[in-house]
Amino acid sequence: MTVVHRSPAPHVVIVGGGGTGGALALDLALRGLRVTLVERGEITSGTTGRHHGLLHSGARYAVNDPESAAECIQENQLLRRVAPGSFEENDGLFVGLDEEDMAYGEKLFAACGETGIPARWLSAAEALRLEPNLNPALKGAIQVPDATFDAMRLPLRWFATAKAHGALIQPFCEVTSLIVHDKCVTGVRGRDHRTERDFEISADIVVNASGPWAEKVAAMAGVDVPIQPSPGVLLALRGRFCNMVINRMHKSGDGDIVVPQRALSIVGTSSWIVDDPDDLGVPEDHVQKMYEEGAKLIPAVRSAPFRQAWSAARPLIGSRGAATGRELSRTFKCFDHMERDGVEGFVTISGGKGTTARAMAETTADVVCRKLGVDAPCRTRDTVLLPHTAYYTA
Amino acid sequence: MSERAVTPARQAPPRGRRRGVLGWLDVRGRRLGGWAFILNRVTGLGVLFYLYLHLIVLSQLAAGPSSWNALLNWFLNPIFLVLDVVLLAGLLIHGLNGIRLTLVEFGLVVSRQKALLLAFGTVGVIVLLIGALRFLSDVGAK
Amino acid sequence: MGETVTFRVHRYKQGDAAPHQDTFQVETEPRTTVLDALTAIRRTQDPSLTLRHSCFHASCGTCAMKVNGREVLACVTNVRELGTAEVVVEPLENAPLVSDLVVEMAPFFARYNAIDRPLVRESELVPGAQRAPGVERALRYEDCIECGICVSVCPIAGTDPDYLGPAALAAADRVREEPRGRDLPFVLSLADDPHGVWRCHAAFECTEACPSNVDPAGHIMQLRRALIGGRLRRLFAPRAEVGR
Amino acid sequence: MAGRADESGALSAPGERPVRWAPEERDTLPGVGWGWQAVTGALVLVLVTLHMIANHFVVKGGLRDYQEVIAYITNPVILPLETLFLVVVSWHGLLGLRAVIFDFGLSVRAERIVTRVLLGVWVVTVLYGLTLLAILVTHP
Repeated sequence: MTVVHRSPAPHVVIVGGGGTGGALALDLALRGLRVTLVERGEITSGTTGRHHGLLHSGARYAVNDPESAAECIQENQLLRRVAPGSFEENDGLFVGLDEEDMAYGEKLFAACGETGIPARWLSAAEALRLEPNLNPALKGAIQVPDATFDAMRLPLRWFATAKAHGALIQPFCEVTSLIVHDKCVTGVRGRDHRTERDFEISADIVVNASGPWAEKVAAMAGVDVPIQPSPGVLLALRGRFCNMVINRMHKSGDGDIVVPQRALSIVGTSSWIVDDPDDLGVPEDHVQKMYEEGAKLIPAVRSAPFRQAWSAARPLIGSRGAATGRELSRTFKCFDHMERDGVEGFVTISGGKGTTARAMAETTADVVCRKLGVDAPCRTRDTVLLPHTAYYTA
Repeated sequence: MSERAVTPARQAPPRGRRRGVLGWLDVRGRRLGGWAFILNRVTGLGVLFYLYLHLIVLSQLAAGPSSWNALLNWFLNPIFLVLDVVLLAGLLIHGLNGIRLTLVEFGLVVSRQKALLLAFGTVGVIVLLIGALRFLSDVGAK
Repeated sequence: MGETVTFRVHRYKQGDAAPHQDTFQVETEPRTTVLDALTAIRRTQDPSLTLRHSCFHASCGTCAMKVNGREVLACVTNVRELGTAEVVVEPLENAPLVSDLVVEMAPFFARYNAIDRPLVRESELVPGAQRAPGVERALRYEDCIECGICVSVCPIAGTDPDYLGPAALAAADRVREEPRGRDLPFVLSLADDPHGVWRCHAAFECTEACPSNVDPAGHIMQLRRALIGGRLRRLFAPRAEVGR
Repeated sequence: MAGRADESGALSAPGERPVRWAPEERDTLPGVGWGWQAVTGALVLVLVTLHMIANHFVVKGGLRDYQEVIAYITNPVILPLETLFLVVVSWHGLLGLRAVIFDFGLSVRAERIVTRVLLGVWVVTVLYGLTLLAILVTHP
């Protein structure tokens, strides 16, 4: 049976079922648009689900990337309101292990003040009372409102709520080409791997929210986006060593964070660059680095039983030829390809991080609505999300 | 605003997939407690079958001493004594597992349930050996 | 370093008359997991292979499947440690099949929704750790990762489609232990059903198979004890109930 | 731009899904629950042990002949115990059989029929056993 929708609401197709795509599906659905999201595999199977689950306070970026830091603290506070019950709200510590760290700590503390991140200096003894497994040689610590979330279950709440507002979420539907007429993208073609049958969906706007795959999807429309897949190795160890998120009090480096997760501890992360986000690998020396650096923060890391090591590809915005990805900003960018490349009906959102997925979606939805002439305000700032289980049962 | 169409939504309902009773025959990956579950059902059915057989045989008592005693001689045949051992094994498995289930399912001995299972298994084997010796010694006792 | 392993993978697409198995050869490294192998198959041999995965470290619970007949999380199942020249990969049991290795989780989560256990708990935090200033309650995620393995191994779920199941019953017992504002009498009434706790037959397969130390069978038995205790109290001291 | 629906479109949509856990109301009778199976099981365990010891372990040759059976069954302690054993063991056994039959996945209607039939079988079994006992006890 063929069902032709003749609704006046414009139809947006989102390519990519990560956190950004989910938040965008919700944002657009709440603004009254018709939304179809297609994802190659299971929802959150790309970068989103492999995240360590840190809800950034923004302190990590406060010194070098105040723009990202401000985004983070704003989203941090907002997400706790719209997704209650999805966070371990135990705060985080930046731990100083030597005089160099402590000097960085002074800059960090000041930068937190400037970007509006609540921060508090703790003595070594105070920090050890909060987290007895910390390296006892620490010099001091700064408490910041970091939190943790489940890298899959928080985004699922966007998907669940989007579905409840009429968005059609289609996992296992791989986009193989974009339908382009006269420099105008009018839909997507692909294959539903549940049935192994081809599909074709027409759209008023196609949004490319495929994270590190953004370059590949954009190429289907003949445009280039400067996305650099930059993977990092993460290490999961058996045993919960801390309740708070433990960060190293120095500029961003390898193995400088320990995130508690249920009865596991996650040590992250490293950074390098690849061309194919599907083929990452787990370099052995990076794993060893996680043990070494993680043990500097929490000595128990060194002898903790191994659970798994894996890689996740960040979708960083930058020019080709970056060395490690560390020098690239963690902020996000929305490309309207009409303005940039003269291709109508096609928008790419990329960059960013788990904490700012909702803000990325809001910015993108603003662009989409402006292009479609839809005048509707963003409602994801105050719409309390359905539980993640509703994604499966809705 | 231009009108566009979404492709029709079509999906066959997911295919039902459940282990079912035949799944009892799939031994891959089964652990001790799973075996206890299957054996409990199998021995239960076996013992129930025996119960009705037994009740039917007992009707010979109503027919008087001669027919009953004739039957007795027949039952002293070693084949029946071996079957008696099988019956005892079934009763032991079902009975001991029943005690285990009752204890565990009332919320007792839950944390040590595996030790309990192993202990009962050991007891069962010992009693079975004693019973088998007792029964099979009847082969010569006739 | 490379070592070739044969994977026999369960295949099914909606509309197929019956499932079948496809064979793939995969080069493995010492770290290669079953999930790595399956994603490699999808990348280099057959893009139509469908499977669920997300976190790659036993935290999301999506990549539960049967490997050589036993339910595991593919992401933490090392191929070489399996020690078999051929690895058979099948979807979970006791759940509707969507395609290939993907099962429909809606019935599972329908049960979870009914119980409505909070996702974060207030117990089993780091021993000796104090709460940070400004933190009202220290929290951590519940252990259950909702992978469906317990339901797949359960002999009762294998024959009773209405069984509430190990995961949901364990969640109900977590509500009993820490109600956190939930409607405990309602949750107990769901568990106290012919298809609830009383259906469990103590095979403990769920507890043995659980990849996240939830001990569903133990929770079911604790729940039974609490329900039996409640009944006995009502029997012997009916007045005492009135005040509650 | 004209609207267009593609015939080959095979996009899947959420179909009929069980979104709530609401098991069908099943036929329940007093005495068929798990607790009863445990109680009757415990009783059977005691009685079957007595039965086995009395009939197989303490008797010369392992089986009683006719006279011994009559002597045994007319014993005022044994008779009520064996009667109770008959009633309880058949209840426990048929209840177990019912559970196994239900494992095949029956409709509520079929389950009700099975329950009724097995209840009938139990009544017949008990009547048959009582008749047999009566014949033996009254036998000269």
